[in-house]
Amino acid sequence: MSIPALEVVSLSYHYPDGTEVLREAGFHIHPGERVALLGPNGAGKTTLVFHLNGIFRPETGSVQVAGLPVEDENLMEIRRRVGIVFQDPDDQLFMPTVRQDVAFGPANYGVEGDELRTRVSDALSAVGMLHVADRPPHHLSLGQRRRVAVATVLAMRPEIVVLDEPSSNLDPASRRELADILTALDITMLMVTHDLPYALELCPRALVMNDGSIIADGPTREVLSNRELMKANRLELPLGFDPNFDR
Amino acid sequence: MSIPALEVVSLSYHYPDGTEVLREAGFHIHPGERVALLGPNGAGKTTLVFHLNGIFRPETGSVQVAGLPVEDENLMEIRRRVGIVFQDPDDQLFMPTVRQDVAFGPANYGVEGDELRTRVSDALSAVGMLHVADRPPHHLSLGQRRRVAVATVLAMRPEIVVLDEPSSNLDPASRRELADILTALDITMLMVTHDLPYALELCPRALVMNDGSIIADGPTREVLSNRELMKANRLELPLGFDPNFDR
Amino acid sequence: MAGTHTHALFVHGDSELHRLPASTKLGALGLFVLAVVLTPREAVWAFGVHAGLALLGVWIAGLKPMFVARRLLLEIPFVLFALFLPCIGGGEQIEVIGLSLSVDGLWSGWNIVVKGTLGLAASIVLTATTTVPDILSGLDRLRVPRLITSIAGFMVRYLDVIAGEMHRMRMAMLSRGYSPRWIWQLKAYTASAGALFIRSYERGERVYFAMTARGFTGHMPSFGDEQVRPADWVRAVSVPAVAWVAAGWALAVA
Amino acid sequence: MHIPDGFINGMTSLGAGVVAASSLAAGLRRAGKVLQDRQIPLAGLVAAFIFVLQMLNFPVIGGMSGHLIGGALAAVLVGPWIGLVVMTVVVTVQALLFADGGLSALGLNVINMGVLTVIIGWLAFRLVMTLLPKNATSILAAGAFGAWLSVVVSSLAFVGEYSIGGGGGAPLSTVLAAMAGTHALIGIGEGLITAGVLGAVLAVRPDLVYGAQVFGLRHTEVAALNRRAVGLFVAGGIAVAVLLVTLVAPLASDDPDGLERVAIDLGFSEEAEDHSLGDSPLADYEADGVEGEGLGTVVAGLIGLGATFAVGAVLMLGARRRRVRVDR
Ligand SMILES: Nc1ncnc2c1ncn2[C@@H]1O[C@H](COP(=O)(O)OP(=O)(O)OP(=O)(O)O)[C@@H](O)[C@H]1O
Ligand SMILES: Nc1ncnc2c1ncn2[C@@H]1O[C@H](COP(=O)(O)OP(=O)(O)OP(=O)(O)O)[C@@H](O)[C@H]1O
Ligand SMILES: [Mg+2]
Ligand SMILES: [Mg+2]
Repeated sequence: MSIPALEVVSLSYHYPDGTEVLREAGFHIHPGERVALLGPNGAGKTTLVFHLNGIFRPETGSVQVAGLPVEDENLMEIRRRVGIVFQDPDDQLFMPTVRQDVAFGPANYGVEGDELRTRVSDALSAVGMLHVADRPPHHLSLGQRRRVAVATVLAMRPEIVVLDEPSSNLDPASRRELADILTALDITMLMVTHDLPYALELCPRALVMNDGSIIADGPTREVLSNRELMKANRLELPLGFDPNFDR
Repeated sequence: MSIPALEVVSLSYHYPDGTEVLREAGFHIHPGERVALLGPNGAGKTTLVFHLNGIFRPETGSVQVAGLPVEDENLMEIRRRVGIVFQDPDDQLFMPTVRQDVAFGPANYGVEGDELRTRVSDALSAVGMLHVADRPPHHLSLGQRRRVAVATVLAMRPEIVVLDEPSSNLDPASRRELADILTALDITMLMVTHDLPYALELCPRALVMNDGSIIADGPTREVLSNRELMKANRLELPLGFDPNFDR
Repeated sequence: MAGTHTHALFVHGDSELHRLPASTKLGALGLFVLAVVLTPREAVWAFGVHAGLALLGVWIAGLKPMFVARRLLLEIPFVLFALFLPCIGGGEQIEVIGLSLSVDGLWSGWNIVVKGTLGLAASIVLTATTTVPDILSGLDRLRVPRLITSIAGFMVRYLDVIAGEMHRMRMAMLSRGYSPRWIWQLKAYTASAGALFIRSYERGERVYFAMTARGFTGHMPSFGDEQVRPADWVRAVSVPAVAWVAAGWALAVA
Repeated sequence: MHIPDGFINGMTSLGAGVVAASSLAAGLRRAGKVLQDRQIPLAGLVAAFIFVLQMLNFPVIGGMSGHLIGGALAAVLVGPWIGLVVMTVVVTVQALLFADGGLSALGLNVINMGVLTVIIGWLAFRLVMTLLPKNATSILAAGAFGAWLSVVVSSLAFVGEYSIGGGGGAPLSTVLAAMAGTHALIGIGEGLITAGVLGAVLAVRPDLVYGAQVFGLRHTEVAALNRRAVGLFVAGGIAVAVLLVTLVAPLASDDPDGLERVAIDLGFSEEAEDHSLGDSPLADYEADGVEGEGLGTVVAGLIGLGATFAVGAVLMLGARRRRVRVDR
């Protein structure tokens, strides 16, 4: 038995204003797995994501990354291993230029010189944004910003990537290109998405979250074929889409 | 011949930092039409939207709303008629509570008392967000914020709604519910989207924008069936989706 | 600093003071503070009257004593200064438990502490019973120039925008292995202050666009505007009136 | 620096109120002409930004910290007239909504932190700009100098007010020495931050910097922004600070002894006012064991400056090493 890449045990959390968001959420992901996290708006997915690298701390329960508990002394190490692409690219980008923004993460871990330059241009070419490298990120279109946000995480070469709706605001070709990048990466991945065909394409396994708990866990195709489950969690396949078609 | 609800004539624009974004873009929409605006990331769609109610002013070219040119003396009137749902809900929501935010628009036009209250609760129930009416908008999940953003525009009862990627970050059920709300409205509509099946479902006509110009205009089904056009503009239909299937 | 500090000063409630129109409360506060400041420092009894009035305000507003006490801490540096005045002042000296203290210094210290505390307490009562938008529209009604109140209104709104942007930047930096150490503080401070300004500025610009898109013309719409009746003014001003009587009396005697 | 009620007597406060109101009226008249609809929210944003910067502390030396006043920054960003209005709004909102600074002392606070810092900051900025080549580097240098000078002048104004309407008790010379010394140091922080913010804004949106518009700077010229400018200017600022401490301090200190000095430091030094880094409220820039009063202050001031410079140097070295080096 390998150590889980990510292990979340009965996690609870409420926001300072009293809203209870996570209620005993728990799951684990093994190294190399690609898992989709599905669920309605307001289910607590983003809040859960914020726990995975210690931005939020569990009230009860625990989070472990490759056996390391998310605690002060491990934070630097955990943040090197877990790369998070935030749901809102404006949360992710803060440096004066795109290039500096992508370099920020690796530079914090001591990468410098040529190595740093290569990493930055590799990451930016992977998302097709090398030509905007010297522009300020907040002067890009929303879709462009989302691609740069993905690059900032790729440049850190994390072992686990967590993506919070990476495909929203992307044009259809970029959406497919992103899927190609992600499948080529061969790392552990947790992806929050509302795009069910995308989830099916990328992730063999799916978790369903509602009202702060994980209420289903299984092969994505099975989850998407379970009528009651889908209906109870505001999940619907697009008109004319059959999860069991053969690709 | 009726006066077009929206008429854009050879519009050009560049941002203060020098980026040229719109180049002679032009089109018109007749009252009651529902039109999709498609195109790759960075094409200039959002920038175009900002011209439709005078937030940005044309450098060359002109914009007319129901025959009224977008000029200082008509601004109030034009903004009452044209409601815009911004691409980023954080730009749209700014009041301390959701209720006040939804009331802001109608209150600016002198609606008050019971009438104001009804409008607010109608708009919030239409998007299923009445239960968060007294919470601050920035304490909502991104999908919830997007729904409230739609409500702020519905509450103004505009004649034309312009929606900039309204379905992104919405869970699948909300996406369908939004489609139902929009089709029931029976008003003139321009919708920017990267979700092509959604465009086909809602809008009989589609415009394609690339590099600042409108380069195609026709029935959505035809646009989506035109292989070369689609490919040249980074548009792709999802795997297994046929635009000519019969609904 | 993250979050909504602008709302943290207000205490929800439904007291008489909460219900008074903001303009009358502002007027009363100004009059009260002026009376306190003009009272001669030797008139200790008059400060007793003022303190009684301030406590009355706290009691009517239904504020918790701990809340007021905590907010009073704002004054500490000046209290410290006041405490040292007796030790360093010149002139006539008196002996207190072995220390030689200046009489004039003692009076000066007392003067600073008592007036500062009373003024602060009165302000706390105002901000705890009046929301920020109400204070702004109250200023409007008191004929403060429009330009001032509109800029102040936007300032308050944008405080949240900036706080939000700061919070986002911080989270983003932490997530990518940033570990602030004191030595970097000034560097990080200036770098992020600059970035913060542009971010906030452009976000503020877009928020402003969104507001104008919904018919905003420079003034916030009123959601159920308050009425100011003469009776409200009478009630609000009754408190500072007592303070003025006390101050006037003390001045006449002195 | 926010003066509470009762610190300065009633008549002086009222007089200051009148002065503040009339300069505000002048500012409003001039600003009203330039402020179109669109700029009002942006003025509000600058006000909010300065308010936030005032709440953040930066370290000066020895556990002492200061915070930005921001008047000079506002003047260079939005021009002196709007700047004056903006700073007045900031100080007023602090008094009314946050109970920071007494209501009766509002006029005093507006003069010290609004009117004076904006006017001095702007005049110094213009003066330096006329002497230097018209480029982005000069804007930073001029802005930093204006900021530094505005802080020092503002602290002297405080002393002036104290001498007119203070309750007495503390010898004036002591107050003057402590204020000028402390603020010559804090002013360096103010200058650095002002230059840093201006540099960042110039690099991306030069159209937002009024001071650059006045001197007709265009986008391309700004792009050639020289990073060493800030460093160079820090050196200049320190030199001036040394001069000031050497010249003013001896005149100021007639007969303070150690205890008195500490008392003043306790009461006045900025760090005591603020919360976050307030571990050691004792601003220990008084050199122990140096007798001869004027001399003590000077030595203390110089040691303080040396320490500041050392910290600055370490900081810059470290910053260079850590800097994200990807620029071609
Ligand atoms: N800062 C906050 N303060 C208080 N409540 C919050 C805050 N942020 C989110 N919430 C609430 O917590 C719940 C979960 O929010 P979260 O953002 O985790 O949802 P989500 O599953 O990511 O939704 P979406 O699909 O819309 O992004 C929601 O009910 C939301 O209103
Ligand atoms: N504030 C700005 N300053 C300078 N350039 C900008 C700014 N905003 C956008 N741009 C540039 O203008 C172009 C068009 O941007 P716009 O936001 O209109 O694209 P879009 O079609 O809406 O794209 P998306 O589908 O990604 O939202 C892009 O190349 C973008 O980089
Ligand atoms: Mg989310
Ligand atoms: Mg867009």
